[in-house]
Amino acid sequence: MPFIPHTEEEVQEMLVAIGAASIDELFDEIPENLKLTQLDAIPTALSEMEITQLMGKRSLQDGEPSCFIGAGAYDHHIPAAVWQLTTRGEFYTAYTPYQAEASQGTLQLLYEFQSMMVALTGMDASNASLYDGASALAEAVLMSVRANRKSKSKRVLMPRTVHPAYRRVVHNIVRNQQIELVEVAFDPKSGQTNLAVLEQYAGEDFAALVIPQPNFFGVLEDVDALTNWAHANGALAVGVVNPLALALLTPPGLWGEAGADICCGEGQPLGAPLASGGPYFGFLCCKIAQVRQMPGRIIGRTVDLDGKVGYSLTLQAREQHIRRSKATSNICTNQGLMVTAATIHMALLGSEGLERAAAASFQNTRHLVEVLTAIPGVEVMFEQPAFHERVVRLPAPAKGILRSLAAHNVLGGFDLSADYPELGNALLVCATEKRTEDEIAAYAQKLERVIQLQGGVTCGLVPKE
Amino acid sequence: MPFIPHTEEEVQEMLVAIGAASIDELFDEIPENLKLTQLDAIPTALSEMEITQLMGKRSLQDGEPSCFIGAGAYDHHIPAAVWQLTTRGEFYTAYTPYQAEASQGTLQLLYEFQSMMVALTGMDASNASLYDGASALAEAVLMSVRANRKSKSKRVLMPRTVHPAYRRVVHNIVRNQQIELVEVAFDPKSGQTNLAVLEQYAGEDFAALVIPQPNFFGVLEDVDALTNWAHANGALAVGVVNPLALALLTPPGLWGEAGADICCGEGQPLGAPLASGGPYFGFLCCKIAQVRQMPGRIIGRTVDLDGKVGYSLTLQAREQHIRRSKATSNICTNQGLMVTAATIHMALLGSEGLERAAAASFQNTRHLVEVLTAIPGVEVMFEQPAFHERVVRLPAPAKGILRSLAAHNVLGGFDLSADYPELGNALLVCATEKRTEDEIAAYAQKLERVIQLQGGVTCGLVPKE
Amino acid sequence: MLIFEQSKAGRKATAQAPLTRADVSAIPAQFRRKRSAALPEVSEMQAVRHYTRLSRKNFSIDTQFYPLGSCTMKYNPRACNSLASLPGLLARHPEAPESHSQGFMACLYELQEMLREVTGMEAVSLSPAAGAQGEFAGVAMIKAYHDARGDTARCEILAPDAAHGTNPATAVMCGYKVREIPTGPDGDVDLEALKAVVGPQTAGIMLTNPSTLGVFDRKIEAIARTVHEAGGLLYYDGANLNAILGKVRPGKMGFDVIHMNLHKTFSTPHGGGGPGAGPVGVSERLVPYLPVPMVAKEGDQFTWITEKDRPESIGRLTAFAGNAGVLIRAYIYARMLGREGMPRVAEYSTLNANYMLKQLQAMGFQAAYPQRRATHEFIITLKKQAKELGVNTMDFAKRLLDYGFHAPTTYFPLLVPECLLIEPTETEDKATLDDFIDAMRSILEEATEDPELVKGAPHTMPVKRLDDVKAARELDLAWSPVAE
Amino acid sequence: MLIFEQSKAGRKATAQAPLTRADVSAIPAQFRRKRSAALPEVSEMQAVRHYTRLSRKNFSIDTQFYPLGSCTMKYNPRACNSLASLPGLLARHPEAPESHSQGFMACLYELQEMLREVTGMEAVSLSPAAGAQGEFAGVAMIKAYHDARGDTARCEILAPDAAHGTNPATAVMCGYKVREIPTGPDGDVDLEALKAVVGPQTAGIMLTNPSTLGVFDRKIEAIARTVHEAGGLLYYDGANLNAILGKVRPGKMGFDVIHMNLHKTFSTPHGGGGPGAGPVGVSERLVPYLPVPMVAKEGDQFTWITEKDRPESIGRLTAFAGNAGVLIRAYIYARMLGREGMPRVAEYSTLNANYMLKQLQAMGFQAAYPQRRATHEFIITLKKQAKELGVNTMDFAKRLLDYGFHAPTTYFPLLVPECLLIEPTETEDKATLDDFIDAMRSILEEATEDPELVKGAPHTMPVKRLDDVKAARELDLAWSPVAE
Repeated sequence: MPFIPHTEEEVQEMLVAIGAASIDELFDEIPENLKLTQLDAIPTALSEMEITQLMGKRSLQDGEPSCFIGAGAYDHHIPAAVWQLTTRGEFYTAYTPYQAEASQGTLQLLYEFQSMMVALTGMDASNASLYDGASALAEAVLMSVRANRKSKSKRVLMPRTVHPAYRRVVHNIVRNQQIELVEVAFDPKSGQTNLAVLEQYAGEDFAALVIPQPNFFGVLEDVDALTNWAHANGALAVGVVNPLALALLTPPGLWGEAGADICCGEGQPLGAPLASGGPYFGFLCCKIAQVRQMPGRIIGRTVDLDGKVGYSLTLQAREQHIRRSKATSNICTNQGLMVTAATIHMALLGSEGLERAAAASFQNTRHLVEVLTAIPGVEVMFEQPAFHERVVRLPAPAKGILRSLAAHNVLGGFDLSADYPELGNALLVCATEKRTEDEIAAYAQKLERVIQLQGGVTCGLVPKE
Repeated sequence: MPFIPHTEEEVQEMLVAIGAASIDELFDEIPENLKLTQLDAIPTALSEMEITQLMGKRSLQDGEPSCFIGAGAYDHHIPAAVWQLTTRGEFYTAYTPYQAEASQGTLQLLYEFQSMMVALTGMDASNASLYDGASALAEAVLMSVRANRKSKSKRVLMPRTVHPAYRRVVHNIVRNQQIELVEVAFDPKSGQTNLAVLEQYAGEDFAALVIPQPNFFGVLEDVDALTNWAHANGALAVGVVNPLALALLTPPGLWGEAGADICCGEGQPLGAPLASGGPYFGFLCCKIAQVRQMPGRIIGRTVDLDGKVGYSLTLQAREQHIRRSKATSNICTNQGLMVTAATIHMALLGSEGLERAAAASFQNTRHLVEVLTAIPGVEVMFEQPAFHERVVRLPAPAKGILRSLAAHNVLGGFDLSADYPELGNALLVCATEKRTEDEIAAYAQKLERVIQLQGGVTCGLVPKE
Repeated sequence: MLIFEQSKAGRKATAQAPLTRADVSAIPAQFRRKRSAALPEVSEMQAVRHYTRLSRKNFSIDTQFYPLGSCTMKYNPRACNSLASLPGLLARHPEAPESHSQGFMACLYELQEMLREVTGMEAVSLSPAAGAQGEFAGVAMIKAYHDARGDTARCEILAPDAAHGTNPATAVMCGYKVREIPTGPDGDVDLEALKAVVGPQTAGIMLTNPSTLGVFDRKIEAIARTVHEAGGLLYYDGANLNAILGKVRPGKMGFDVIHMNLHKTFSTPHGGGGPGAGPVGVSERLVPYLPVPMVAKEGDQFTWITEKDRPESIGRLTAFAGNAGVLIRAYIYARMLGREGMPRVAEYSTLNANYMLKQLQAMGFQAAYPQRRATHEFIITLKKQAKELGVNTMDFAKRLLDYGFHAPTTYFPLLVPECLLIEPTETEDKATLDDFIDAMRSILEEATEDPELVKGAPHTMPVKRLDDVKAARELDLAWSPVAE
Repeated sequence: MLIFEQSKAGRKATAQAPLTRADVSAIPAQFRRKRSAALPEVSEMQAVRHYTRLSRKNFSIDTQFYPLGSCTMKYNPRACNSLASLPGLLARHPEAPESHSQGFMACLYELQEMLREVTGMEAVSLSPAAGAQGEFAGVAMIKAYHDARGDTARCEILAPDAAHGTNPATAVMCGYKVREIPTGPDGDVDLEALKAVVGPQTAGIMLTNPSTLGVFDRKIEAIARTVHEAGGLLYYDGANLNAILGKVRPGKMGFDVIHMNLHKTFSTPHGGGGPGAGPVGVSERLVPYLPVPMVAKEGDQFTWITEKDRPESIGRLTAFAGNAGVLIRAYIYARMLGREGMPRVAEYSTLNANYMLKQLQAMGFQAAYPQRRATHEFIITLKKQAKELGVNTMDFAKRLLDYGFHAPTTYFPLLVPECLLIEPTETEDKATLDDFIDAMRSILEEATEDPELVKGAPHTMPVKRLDDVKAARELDLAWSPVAE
């Protein structure tokens, strides 16, 4: 019996102690007609060797292609130490640190995580994680509605430059609480949120303005102006940021005159592998004024009976296990292990290391775009400064081109046509620091051939000089 | 500076404390003309990301072929827990347990290892490892010469059925001490050590007879008769055994009337991956009478000042760091980490698990040989019972056939022609429990085609019914 | 000592980052931060040593018995971790095309199918990231169902008073009011009370069965009938699924929607607080509303089911496909258990719980529901000890830490005073249970003979009891170089 | 508690083994064991918990400062482990053909080349499995060289009295007699004494430079001349290579053969006692005798050099290619250090040692060679403390454990009474060195004020001082079910 240590002899001893004739008898309170007798659709057990062989095959099946997709998940180098430490049994198999005295390892680590996120974002406080960036944004929106005392509105301004999947997730999570997301258009030239469009809403009551940095196109938003606009109009400024980009970019706490009120984002670039989209982790930071509206676990530093420093879960009155229907959120399990990895990742890299990784990604994407736009018919779309993603216009629909590239084991980018039909044949590309010179050259070469074969350049486009 | 934590400021503080102007000055006792200025042949540093990419490529380059080679290294399933525990920093980065109080983890584990090896071999005592099976046999031979008080001989009987590389290693290690290895021929029918040939040496003075089980051909030796012969002739019986096979086979401690005196072998089948041949570990066990002649670390159970049970290195008077030129061996560093893995491996599997793995390997090889010998021109060579390796005769030289199979990503076995030219086109094949039905079928199919293409069956051989 | 306190400005002892610093001057200064973030500057060894040492301050399954009721702290097989961490699986981008996803999708599809079979539901979506998100999905589907029928007056969700806090919190997030149903003296839901409150305003009921009281609600079919007849739906909180895995199907009990905590029943690690995974299964009428993405099989190809295919779906709840790595671990575990292993989970976890209950009762501990069978967990109440000896549940819990055992769940469910909710799981052996029972016996003796010893516990942990009031009043949530 | 003591007969809680038991009745009963081996029968969780807990009873680099002189306990980069454990590398059979070995062989070849460059030798063989086997290979080559020239009267190997025990032990294994050379008062070899004993019987000399006394022998060139003129060869024990890596080449000093401890200088883990790797490098005249296998490069193909190619080789010393996995780790480390990183190893390890020496001297500890520079390690002698306070080196060593530091090497080299050989390595930061120095100061105070505290140390380890006499007299080397 895999994982079950009982011997027949022990079972008998235990049944005697219980006073039952068989294990089956222990289920005697369950109505007979409910009992299940067969599980035909479940295959019979595999030994560890057999599942190892099966998973070995499956893991090779998907071919580790050369990946130029970003779009919310980024292929950064993760130091080997990160996961060797994170998977130590003491981290990997511990529970939520309810018994603080027996959980000081996790608790101190989470306090360090919060401290690092505060350092990175320039905010006052951080929680100990939410599920992912998208659901973190949903929680940030809910939080902003609760926290904005000046506003009675349940409307939140949501730029169209925010990740489309994030916008969908926020909608799905907040709609039942009658919160309305008002979409803000972007400037088709710059790819930035259109301040002129925003100005139309001046004077109206909004709980918050969401501000992405960089935005989904990789473009840098004028976060100072947006933050100031929000505050001038009684709305909270809610940043949604790439934490690695923050190694180089102005932290939300310093945006505009007063800084963002809340910021959140996807923690994946800090030590989580791509891994098909999860587990990642969402982070959420805020000004101290909002901390009692923050959902999720929060760790505080305190002292024990002897005055010795220790760490414990704090502000639990916000949480569902204490507050039940009055809680700030229903969240219980968060993404502790991913935060463990992120904390170790940040400790290993330090600010210098994160800055270098961010700068290398910036440079690599710049180089990629240069090489791609040297191909006749391929053009860069938004001239505004970007971080490590950019939109390029292709001479033909991205879908077919991407399929051809995939056949050569290159994942060429994220097709924007479904989410942004107004952009035409637009492709979002990304080259992190891990993409090599050779991979970028191979991508360009293949793209050029694919375009030639598909006759893309003949569609009325003039080759560049 | 990777791995060097010093800041410029700290360096200056330290130099001030030392009273030196520069780090260079610390090397002022080294004659100037000896100092090195360039290391041109060493490439410049790689970041962890770069070496990760390089090693990723190299590791994929060798293609993980379907492997039917045994010949001293066996592809058994290793439970996932084994190396996840073994690489915990506390095991992975500890030193030899000289400070017993701060090394009880390693010491108790080694005591458990010794206990497991004693259980498996039926001997009285085990050391805590030697480098590998071959060098362990060399040490066993040296030990037998020291230990055999009845014999003054420096001659040791070495069957030709012992692994050829082992015989070479033993020769290389013992020859400078004027120890002579006398080869004992095998019976060309059974593949067993030829007792009749051995009988010719009856009455002569030998320090020991080496007894392999199974032997290099996978064939089971008549260990009882061999052990009895050795003892009858004043020689020690030195077993060289596959420890996984011992899960099923009579342990050396019970061979013949009195049992083997010493036994050794390659520990690789107990949790070490193939990994190009190492690190593996050699084990060495003996009767209690010989224990003071045993080389290598030995752990003993004892008590501390309070009478609490504890473990420490014992019988250190045998060792080089105490005894110097009078030591039993020069060994210092052994294969501690591999023994850690082996101990955990054995604990996870237990005797039942080891027996099943051994039985499955036995069955798989049997099946393989059946399938292969169904191919016209392929015949099994030694009819004597074997463990999980067998010799088959091919209709053409193995070398060319193996090369063709390798081109199809099948490693068909170990070519015996260099070591045993008398056997003709002989191939040693092995299918551990990890080789699947499909792999075995594919091997047979490919072998059949290769033989057909090479015209093997036309060489005067009659296809079998 | 914090990692920040080991930092030294200007230290760059890392091989982790790119060796040179690329030029970023093309990013205009207005966007760039003026000062580097104050992250620790340590060497790789310092980080390794620090976090290795920190880890050792934790209790965990790999080091301790952890009988935390309702949390199913069972052994997490190491193969699940190593196989889910194979390079090919870690490298897959969530937006990779289906052509480069078949290996991954095969695992997800098969897991969907296995969960369908074992729960008896019509269809399963794996995407919710944790139990609470699974609850959210479940209640959102109930709402979507009523809304789609124009049945919009249903504004109330019922939940027993013993329910997990996530139940009412979730109902509120979905725009519902919550009404509590009392528990009868035998631990089952008070059916008459339920009948009294159920009505046209009832959207549904959220139930755990076995409940958090450690008993199987024998009237579950009557409850289902009552709620269904009133037009409401039944939600199954899968937190206690371990108790009935392979023995009873929630679908058969009459539930319309279920969430499963894969980090409990399917043994993915808790990781110091997550990640989990909270797949949802539904009866036929809720299928259109399942959250996306899901995996379909067409011929021998696996394809994604997205918003496009399911226009009535409650949509996606995370950006991608949920906690994929957790799902892979659960898949591996399920395959190793197989058809024959699933019922054993329920059987041996129930055996362990009933054994512990009897042994603890025998030495004078009071069961909350002495007339009932324990399921995979059970409750003892220390109200007698609290009253007579002045030693309360928290004291027992803290003292257990000194004995090397993680404490059971304390003071939950709220309706049982001074309670310990004890869940041994099926992966613990009898000797460990006996050791725990012996420890409880010793603590009971200590509580009688030297109550201060117990009230001052723990004595052997890295810290003694912490000042939670100070923590909440004088908030110190982040290290700052200035404050030190 | 031993794992055996957690065993329960008949327990089969494993998914590790094949799920069924194949029939082995085709093996005749005479060959089969009658009773199963008495191995522990535990569940996967019990094994994981047991060995996790056991591991925590160890000091290690990942948890403690480990200034163990002559052992170079520096940080072992985690990337070396994870990359050497890539599935493709672990799966390669040692007898795989060259067509399926090019990735692996490329690493070995490049490592050979890097070691050649950094040692200044003509050729390198990676095959010896550890330092002592490297020594064996070195002395065996010296013997093969003399034998090949018919110079068979050379029966003596010289070694300084400060030499590692492996040196004389190795010489004896190669059939030589050993003659000790005394050390001069300044720590260098007594050149006159050497001249007095060198002669036609001299096969060679085994030297470490810097020596185990923590000083660089300034007269190394004169030593080399003396031995060479007598027809002997010079063997370099690479145990202390860390001190001069990238700064001085042993080849340039005049050595004919060198072994390197990759588990020291190239930072592969010590693993609780190994595995190591002990590659050997030689000057031109010894090239034919190098142990096999080695890797050659022909065009862009890598090929094996075996006995066939090198008929005069001393042959192979293990069955396959030595400790391949250790070599891969060293290769990865060397590539991460690179050309620029190698000399830094010597520089910062030397800086750390000299700093510690000065600080310890300043508080009254006596250096063994106060007039000399420390290299990467240094010796203090506690003979004054032992005499005046009755607190000896072992007491200091054990008390250091209570302070959370592994003890330095004690009572070695033998010629310095009551000595501690201290090697901090380059990977420790100043704060850690200062903490160690503070601990030494505290222990010195304790030794003065409360000597029994120090003599009774350690007080905080899992056990107190062990009865080694009992261990050796009443041998208990294996658990037995009967004895318990």
